Amino acid sequence: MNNRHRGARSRALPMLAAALMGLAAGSAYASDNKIALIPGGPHPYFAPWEQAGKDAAKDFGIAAVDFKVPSEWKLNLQTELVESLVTQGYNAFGIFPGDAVGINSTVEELSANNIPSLALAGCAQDPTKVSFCFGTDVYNSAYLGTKALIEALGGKGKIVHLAGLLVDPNTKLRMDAVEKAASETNGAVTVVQHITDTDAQEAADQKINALLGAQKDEIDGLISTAYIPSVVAAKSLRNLGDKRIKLVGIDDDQIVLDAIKDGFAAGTMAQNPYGQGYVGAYVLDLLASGTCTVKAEAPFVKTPQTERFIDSGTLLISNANAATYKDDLKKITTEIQASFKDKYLDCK
Amino acid sequence: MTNNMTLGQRFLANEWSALAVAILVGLVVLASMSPAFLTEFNLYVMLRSFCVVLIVAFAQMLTLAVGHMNLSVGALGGLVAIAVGGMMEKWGFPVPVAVLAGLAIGAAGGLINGLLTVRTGINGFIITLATASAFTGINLGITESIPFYNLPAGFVAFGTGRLYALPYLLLPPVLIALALAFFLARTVPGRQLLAVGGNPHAAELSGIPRDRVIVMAHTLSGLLAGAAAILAVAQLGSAQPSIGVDWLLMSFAAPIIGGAALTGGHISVAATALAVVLIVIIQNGMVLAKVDPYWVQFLLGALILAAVGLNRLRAVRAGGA
Amino acid sequence: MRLTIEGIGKDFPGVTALDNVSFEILPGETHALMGENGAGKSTLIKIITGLYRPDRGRLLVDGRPVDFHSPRDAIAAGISAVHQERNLIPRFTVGENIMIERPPTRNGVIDFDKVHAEARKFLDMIDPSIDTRTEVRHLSVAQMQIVEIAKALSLEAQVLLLDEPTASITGHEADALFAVVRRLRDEGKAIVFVSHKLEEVMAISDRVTVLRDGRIAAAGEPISRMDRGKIVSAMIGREERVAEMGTRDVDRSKTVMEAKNLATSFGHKSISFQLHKGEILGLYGLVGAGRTELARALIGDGKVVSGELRLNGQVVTIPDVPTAIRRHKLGYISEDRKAEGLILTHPIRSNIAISVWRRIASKLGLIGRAAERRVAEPLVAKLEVKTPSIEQAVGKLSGGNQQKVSIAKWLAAGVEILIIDEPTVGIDIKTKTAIHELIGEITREGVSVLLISSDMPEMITLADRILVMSDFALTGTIENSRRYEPMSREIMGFIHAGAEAGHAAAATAHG
Amino acid sequence: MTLSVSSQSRARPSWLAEQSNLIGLAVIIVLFWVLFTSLAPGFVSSFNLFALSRSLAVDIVIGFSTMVVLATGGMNLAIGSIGVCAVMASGYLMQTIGLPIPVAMALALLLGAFLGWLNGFVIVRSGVNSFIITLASASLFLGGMLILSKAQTFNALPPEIAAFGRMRWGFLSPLLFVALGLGAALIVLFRFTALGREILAAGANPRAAELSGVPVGRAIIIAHTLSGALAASAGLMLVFRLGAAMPSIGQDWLLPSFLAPVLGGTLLAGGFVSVVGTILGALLVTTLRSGLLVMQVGNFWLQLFLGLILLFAVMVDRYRGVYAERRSLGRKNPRQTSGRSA
Repeated sequence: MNNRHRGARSRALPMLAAALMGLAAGSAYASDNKIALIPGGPHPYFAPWEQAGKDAAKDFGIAAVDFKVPSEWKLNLQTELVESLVTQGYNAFGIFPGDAVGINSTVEELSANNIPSLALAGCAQDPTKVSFCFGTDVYNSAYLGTKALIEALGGKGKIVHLAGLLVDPNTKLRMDAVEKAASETNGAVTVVQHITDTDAQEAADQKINALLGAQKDEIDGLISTAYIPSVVAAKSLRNLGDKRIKLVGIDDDQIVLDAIKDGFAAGTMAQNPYGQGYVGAYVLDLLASGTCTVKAEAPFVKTPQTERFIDSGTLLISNANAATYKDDLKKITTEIQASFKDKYLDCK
Repeated sequence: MTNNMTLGQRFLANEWSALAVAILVGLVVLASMSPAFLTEFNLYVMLRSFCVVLIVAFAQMLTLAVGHMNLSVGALGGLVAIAVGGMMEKWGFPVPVAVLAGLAIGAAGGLINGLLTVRTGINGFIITLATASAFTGINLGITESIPFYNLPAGFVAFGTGRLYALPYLLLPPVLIALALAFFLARTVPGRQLLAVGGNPHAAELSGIPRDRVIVMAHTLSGLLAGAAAILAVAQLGSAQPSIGVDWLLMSFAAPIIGGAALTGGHISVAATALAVVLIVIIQNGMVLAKVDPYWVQFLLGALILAAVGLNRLRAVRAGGA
Repeated sequence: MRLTIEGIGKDFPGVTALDNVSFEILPGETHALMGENGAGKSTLIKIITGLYRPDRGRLLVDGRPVDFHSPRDAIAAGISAVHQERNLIPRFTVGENIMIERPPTRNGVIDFDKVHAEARKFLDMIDPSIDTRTEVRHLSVAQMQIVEIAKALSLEAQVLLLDEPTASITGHEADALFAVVRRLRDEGKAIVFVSHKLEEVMAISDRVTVLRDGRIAAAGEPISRMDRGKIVSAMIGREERVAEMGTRDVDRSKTVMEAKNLATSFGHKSISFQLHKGEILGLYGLVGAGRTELARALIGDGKVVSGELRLNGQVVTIPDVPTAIRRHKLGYISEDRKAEGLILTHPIRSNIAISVWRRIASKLGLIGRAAERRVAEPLVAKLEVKTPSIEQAVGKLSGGNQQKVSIAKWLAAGVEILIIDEPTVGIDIKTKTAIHELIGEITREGVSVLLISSDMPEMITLADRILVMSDFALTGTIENSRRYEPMSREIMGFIHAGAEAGHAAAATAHG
Repeated sequence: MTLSVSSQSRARPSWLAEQSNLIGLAVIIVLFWVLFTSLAPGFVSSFNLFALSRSLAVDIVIGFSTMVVLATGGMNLAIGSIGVCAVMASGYLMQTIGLPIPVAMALALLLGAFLGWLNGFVIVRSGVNSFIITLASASLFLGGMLILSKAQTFNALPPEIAAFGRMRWGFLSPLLFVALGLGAALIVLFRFTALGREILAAGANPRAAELSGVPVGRAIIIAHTLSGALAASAGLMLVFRLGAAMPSIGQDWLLPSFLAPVLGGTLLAGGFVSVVGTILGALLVTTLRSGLLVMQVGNFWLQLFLGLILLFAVMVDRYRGVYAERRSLGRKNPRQTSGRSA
């Protein structure tokens, strides 16, 4: 699982595609906006944002689209970073909220200084001043993933849900989705335990191995809705040499992909971080330079957190589409970007 | 005096008797509660998580021996972890070279702690709190919180390799424990270290170079923190900047529960090791019993207070020895 | 080895501990070093053993000048010492404590059998009954002292310093020690023997050096030419002006404090005495006799186990120090001014007003600096404390002025009974007399004083009556005739009466 | 940092010595402000000043929470845990029980004071070093809170909370005036009350204080109770700022809680505190934190800077705290001087 090299290899493809699109659009704006893409903290999931920002800056002629990371997963560090970037002249922000509500007071201040902001990859809790939330429909993704696991189990058995940081706004939604999918089998499939806070390497390693060690025979399936537990679970099952327990993970880490290939995992729910970064930057640039505003009655999706949600796309990777899933994601990104303006924005 | 105590009194008097009993009770209860407890894989999982924690406890134990504290155990560990990871991934150092360099960095960190503490004569707590922040700063500065993922296969294999229930990772901690017990019991510097802890003024009057001994204790503590970090990198298979973040409480809990006197001069390698076993059993037991993981945090604090209370009781009963 | 002490001088803030001290210690002799408390004996020893550096003068070994930076250097040069306070590692075994300087090793590893064998060799010289494998923390105070001596012997040093070695060991252990001292002397070693006890010094030493107030009173006099009278007068100096205390009317009819066979947690069995209004009751005894412990029990810093304590006639029990001060108007000036008497970093004004903060605070508990100054300034003037300003931190004052501040503190608290422990230790002569007059004066204002001191002349100058304590028991009460010779002989008589009586009791009393 | 010459010259009273240290601190702060403003004009923008004032307020109160215990020569590692317990309690009381804000806040402060009292009581009763007791109680309190609250954030708090957090008086946050108010109260405590003097005396020389009739045990317990209440108020200030009661509050308080008082001149060995010093210390830390971010140094190197500053401050404390004693003992006195060793 070498995140750095993967980054390089995977950059080649989108660069090429983006260059084509940029030419097609032919409407490079020479805008002097400075846009910041800010995750909740250091985490491999957000790595593609850096490249997405560079591509968007090139394709849409934006002065700067920078990827700035707080040193730890702490809301006050993220808030401090945002406040400091405002001081440094950044005038548009794509933020993964460290806390769904905690972020709103910062966003309020940004909009008071008429600085637009978007919630990317994770939503802020309504009422919020973010223009809209553009990310994976985590609820839907977890639901589809659990359905895929139930299918792999043949419709019955006991499953354990490996979830991310409790402080992450999406975790609660994912836990509800897993419960809903399991309840639809009215008793055939039961959720034995939600193990939370496993989105850090050491905690994941310790908890997942302890779980498998202690309850290996009583579990039939694992649904992981966080990046790191998916990787650790794939490694542990391979180490155990156990193909009985089915695993459906999330994200497309090489170890998880290899586990699917070798039969230790049934599949994984891919998300579209690159698209979130790329389209996010594109929209923020339009909002910051005032050329467009968000349509009030745009076709947003309603979720438990917010009424203005746009899905950045998700799909199940299994043996069938393991080789081609990247192109499918690319198609999704280009479709969203191309149709975004007339679907969601009113522009001068 | 001690010579007329019966064997039973002698057994109860020493530190690790209570721990041994607690561990036995724990094992029996958990084995009966779930058959999976004694399976090969679960024993392997427990032993694996035992290794790193034990060396971290030894690192703190050495500074407690001279009556000092080392708050930079975790931060130094994190720094050594990314240093070793970086050396192996970025500069392609062979594993033994990277490991030795890592240990050297750990020792150097400990040496800095020792020299600063002795030179300023200030309580080790504040100095190591400051150096802890400095080490973390260097760590984050270099890595920007991005781990080093692809480490040499052999090194990672060592982390996950096992012989039935015995992880390869167990070898270094066992060797370190034996070496430490021997060092403290039979070598001159080891005894001097305990002497300085027991009665610093008396040690100085007896010609023991007190400052040098304190610096030695901190240096060894840093070295062990480095060793623990290298094991953690092997275990996780990647050099995470966050290694060591949650070591502080554990590094104090085990030696104290193992009867270490806070004023220095009295530590027990065996009791500390047993204390770590007890803590690991509790943690594993709780996952088994599907208990909320936050109870571990709560129980650790309770165990420390219980151990401290027990020590006070034993000291008062023995006539304020 | 010949050790020459040449022109040694040492200063502490406000007091010269040693001034131009010169004498020689010759091989093959027992050299006694005597002097009153605070004469500079232990400071000199700390310089010889490398713990302190001299401000002036130098040490020479066989004529060559030496400079000791730490005890290690002194030990290397062949000088070892048994200090007054305990210097053993509690959790190490007796054998290991004895051989701690250079434990015998076999190929790099400590050979414990050899350690215990060697230790056994030195221990048998004094007391074969101690097992080398028991941990020191399980030993009695007397046994610890023996282990300390054995440790010094194990260094095979050429010069062995023994600081009050017989303070807490019994008669027959002392005799065994003296036999060893004689044997070492015959082997050509030099033994420096520091002691208060005249007859011990007369019995075993060849030559004696006497220090008085940091200066040489007698340097290396052969014992044959010195008799008891000469030593005592050298120690206290004939011409010292015995402060003529003004007439003090002691109201013997009114008893302010009475103890009836008190027993304390420190080991006193049954202490009975009476303190009258305006009286200075002396409590004399040697180091370790239990006087400070008695004071601590009386003020509630220790526990009175049984017996009766009456203040102004009523039976009282004192749970803690604050109650002793506030409710019973009982104060205590500790012997260790720095550690237990004053708060060095705080200004004079707070140190004096400390025990009355609650009283002078307003309803809301507020005190301004002015309130403290109102309490402190009159007393600083009355007691003539020399200080640039009342804001001055007490740590910067001389020993004498610090003691005045302590006394001012208790006067501010309006105590009726004041226990003073070693009032003039480490204080220069001029201020010493001033403090004696001060103590006299406060008794005239109605304060009754229990004076603890091991400074014979001070006791005879100040006390109206003198209780003699030895080994945690009162062995005699003497009316003070203020004539030095007869009084000191009578006091020493009671000391030894106590010592003999104590022999049998010593092993059990507080072992 | 002008090293005060007072310990050498005897004449000057200590008052001036204390001020010289504060003046030194103030000069350094001004220098940094000039530096950062020249590098990034936005540094003195109303937006940044407001943000600075808010985080400064919290840092000051965290510094006070440790300062109060440092006065007794002890330490309190549980301020983070006590803070988060008060935060979650206030969240529970407001969101689940629906109590009015002032009542919930008061009860949360009471809880903080009680937990502080618990620390003090156990320390005095057991006689064990305050480091170990508060280390253990830190994990006890945190564990207890996490168990009860399942680490769920209370984010449906009444809107007035977040509104107050965003309120502006001029370009400063009202939270700063709350912090300065607490500072004024502490100045009165330590300079003008008997209790304050007793706490300082208990810290400077507990044995001498005891023998002078100061109830040292009581003073230590009260100091820890105060420390708990201050930790709770720091936590509640963060609730106002974030508009939510989150379980992750307080985990990184340990270093700043020592930096502010020690930089400001509070002695580690106990016996002397400087309230104004702690405020200036906190201002220096906040200025550096914000300045480094603005200078694109990136907050990754921030930890290194804070560590080095604490080391430097501790060195200076070393000379300020040591008294003439050092020279009177002839050779360098034993290393572990009045410093409260473990």
